[in-house]
Amino acid sequence: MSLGVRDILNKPRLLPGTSACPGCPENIALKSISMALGENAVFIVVAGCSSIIQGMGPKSTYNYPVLNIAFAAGPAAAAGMAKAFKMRNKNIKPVVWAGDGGTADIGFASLSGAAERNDNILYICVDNEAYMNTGGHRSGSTPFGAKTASTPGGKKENKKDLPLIMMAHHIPYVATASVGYLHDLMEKVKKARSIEGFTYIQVLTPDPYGWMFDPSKTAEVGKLAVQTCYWPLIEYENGKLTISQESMHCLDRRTRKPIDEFLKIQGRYKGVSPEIVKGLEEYIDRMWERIKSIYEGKVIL
Amino acid sequence: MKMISKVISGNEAVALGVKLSRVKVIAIYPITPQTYIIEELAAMRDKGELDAEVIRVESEHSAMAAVYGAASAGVRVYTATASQGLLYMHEMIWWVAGSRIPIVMTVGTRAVGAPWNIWNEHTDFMSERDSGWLMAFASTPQEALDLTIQAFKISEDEKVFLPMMVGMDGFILSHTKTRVYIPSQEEVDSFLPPRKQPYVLDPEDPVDIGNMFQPIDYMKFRHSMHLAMLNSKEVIKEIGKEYEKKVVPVGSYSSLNESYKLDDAEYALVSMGAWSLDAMQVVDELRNMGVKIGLYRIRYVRPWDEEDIKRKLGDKDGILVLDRSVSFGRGGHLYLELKATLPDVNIKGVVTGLGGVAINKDSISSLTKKFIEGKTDGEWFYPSEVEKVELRSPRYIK
Amino acid sequence: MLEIRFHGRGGQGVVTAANLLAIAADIEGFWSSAFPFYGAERRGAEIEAYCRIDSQPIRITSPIEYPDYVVILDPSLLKISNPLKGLKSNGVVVLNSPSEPRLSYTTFYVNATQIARELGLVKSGWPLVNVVVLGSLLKAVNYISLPSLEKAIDEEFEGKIAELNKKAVRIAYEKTTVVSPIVA
Amino acid sequence: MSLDYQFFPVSRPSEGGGGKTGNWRIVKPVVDLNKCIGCKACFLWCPENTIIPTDGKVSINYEYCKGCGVCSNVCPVKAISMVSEND
Repeated sequence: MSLGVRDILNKPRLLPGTSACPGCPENIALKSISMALGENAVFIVVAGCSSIIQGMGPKSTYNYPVLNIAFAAGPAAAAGMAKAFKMRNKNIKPVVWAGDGGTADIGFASLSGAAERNDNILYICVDNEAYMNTGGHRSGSTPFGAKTASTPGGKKENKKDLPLIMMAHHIPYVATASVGYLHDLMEKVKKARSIEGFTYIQVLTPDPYGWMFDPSKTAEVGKLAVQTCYWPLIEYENGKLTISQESMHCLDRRTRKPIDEFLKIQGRYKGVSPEIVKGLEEYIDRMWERIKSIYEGKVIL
Repeated sequence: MKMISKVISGNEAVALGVKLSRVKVIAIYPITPQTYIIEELAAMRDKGELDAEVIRVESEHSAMAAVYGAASAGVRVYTATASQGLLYMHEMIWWVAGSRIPIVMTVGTRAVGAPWNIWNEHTDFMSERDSGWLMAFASTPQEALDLTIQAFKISEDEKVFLPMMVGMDGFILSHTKTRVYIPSQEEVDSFLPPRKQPYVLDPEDPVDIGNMFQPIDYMKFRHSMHLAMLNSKEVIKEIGKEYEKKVVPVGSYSSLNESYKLDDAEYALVSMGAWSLDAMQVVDELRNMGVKIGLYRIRYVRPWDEEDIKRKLGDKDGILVLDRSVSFGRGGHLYLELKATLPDVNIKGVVTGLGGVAINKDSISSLTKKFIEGKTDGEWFYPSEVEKVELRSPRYIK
Repeated sequence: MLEIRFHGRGGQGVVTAANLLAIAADIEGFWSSAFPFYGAERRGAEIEAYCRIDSQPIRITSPIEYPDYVVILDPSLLKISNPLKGLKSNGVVVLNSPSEPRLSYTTFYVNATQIARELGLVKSGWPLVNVVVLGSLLKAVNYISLPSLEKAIDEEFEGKIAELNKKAVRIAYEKTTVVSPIVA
Repeated sequence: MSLDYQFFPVSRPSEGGGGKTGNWRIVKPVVDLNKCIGCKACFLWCPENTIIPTDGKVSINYEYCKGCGVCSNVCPVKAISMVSEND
């Protein structure tokens, strides 16, 4: 695959000089997504790192119309906004920008409500697998065994399967992406934007400070998550699941990279016990069994 | 021109007011006793009488978020709630006020649990008085309609740019059907200009609403809200006068609050909401008995018309404040406000009518007489027949 | 001021009856107000609703404790509670009853259940007696005419239901019997 | 009535909302233009949008570059080296 920017050549609408930590994966995601979206977008940013990343008023480094909003309110605000633009005959699909805490936990009712109503929204969940803005506390999207500020002994429960939950809402489009694979992410954003109704993309955004790795490795960790099949790249469109090229090898256990390669680079899994590694491997196996069943049409959602 | 009148409830009157105000996005979520405002609006929408989008949200928090999102995109919006719903919205209510986006909401007032209670009181409404919303309270279905239409114009005034809620006693007003004069669309259009707001989300001219600011800026924003609230008093009066002239000339909106037979009064009753009508009746009856008494009806909790209260009530020998809400251990909210406004006047407060306890004219009359005789020392009042009832509540037993 | 209190069961249309009377009174040029006492009750439970009629705007908002008229949609309520509570000594009862009642008040009665059934005014298995009984009430209250009530019915209902109710009201008006108070 | 008291919590898109973030840097990326093949991977992955495609290759906006080193790692030909600011 060429590393050229191909046909996605909109100017990035993230302005330099943000308040993000160096190597921030959310910034990488926002920048690429803005290149895919182009000009005609409005962002609703729920509480999280991105509330701060924009910078200090009266300046904002997000070169979009932005509505900042309380933690649990993003999808509902976007729903209202979508209707308002419709009443004003403007073809704008509001974009909700939320972290995994805002998606899996506190904002879940609002997310589910807007999805069930199939409001015309593009929902982006930037999943760094914890409440990073407060100092890295476990969320419903934190994986098994990960050490966080509120689970210093490692999380005891598995990561919530948000993409599957969203598929069960029968919305027209669900996809996952990773900041390790930006072309894939941009293609998915372009597609989601063109579809009428509720579209959901969950982007894995490995956080150097919460996951404890060298910030220069952000893209690599994003790639390793996919290569070890910890994070699947999939699309679910009109009831049909497809697996992105980067994840096809995960269908067969034997072609998966060992999970250890993903874990050893992160401080949150430092000194991890073999039981936890085994637990994560089982989690990955079960996840891919599910994905495979849906992919092969054995399970219809 | 002959005005059209109909016998309708407070809820129906409000729904008509919303429709006449050309609202474009409405978020609806059911909670007694406001539910049939939103049912009416949904029905109007489905019949094609209302050119608006109706969003059936999954919670009150989302209801306020949805109208906030829509309003920030530049259209007139509306929602309604009560009780637990208002409390669930609380976070968004503050968020909206801080962002200075005009929004109008109705609160069909109702008690707050636990225990469950669906009946009228004002505690839910009064619990939002520090949020930065303008807060008016109706005493009749007519006033609920009038204030709803005025609320859009007031909140969208450039001197104000704050959201506004209109309270209405749950059941007592929301469900009471009585004659209401309904303005024509032309009359309302001549009064209410197209939507105005300080900024709109638009890709052609991007703004970022509500990102982080330095402490000094934040404090300036808060100060600005404070001044806008103070300046809204003049705006409310001007708009009230214009409303009387152009829309429904049956109410009196040239002042924030209503004064009844206060000029030569030695004593005054202070109240808010539907029971103020009963209190007026009491004033008439006591005047017939030679007691010089009047009524001051609070219509606006925010802004608080300090100057008018000082002018109208500052010289009274005694003031009795009736409250349908309480700050535990301190007393009724209106009483506390009055006391802060007139520290040197003899003011007593009575908390009563909570959780739907019916307070009739006779109760208000006996309370007032006791007060004038100097027997009331600030208290909780139970109607006479209730005192005889053995409370069925369990008591704490060691 | 005339104060009328309605008693019935949840699902019988007690609230609508009070509303219709208020609308009819308004059409006659009076001021009126109508409201229910809402409990957490459901279908079958006792419900009260109130209607006040006056020649000037009404300033009383509390439930009616000492009514001039009591309208009872379901005669069984007389046995299980006290709908006549507070009724003024010269007050009047309007009752849906299949047989002649024996009450210590002047009573206007009609078999509204039968009228509703015969006309097919039935909803979810229950005869809709609320509007029917208003026909009897009009016989007792002189201030409001049948045409005004019919107009009110047209405002509240549409099509066949409106026609049936208007028919029912006329039948009830004609069939209503007055019974003098039983002196104890 | 003067409207001078009205202040609103609204911002405009602008560089440097987080300050002059170039000051955060302890190492800085230096591009070897002889090695650079113009693939734009560094531009794509730069979290700060401080790498700008220029004349078929790239240049760096040092005013805001935080020196995270992501660009150096994603470069397929290792044309970007991270150099200490103290050197």
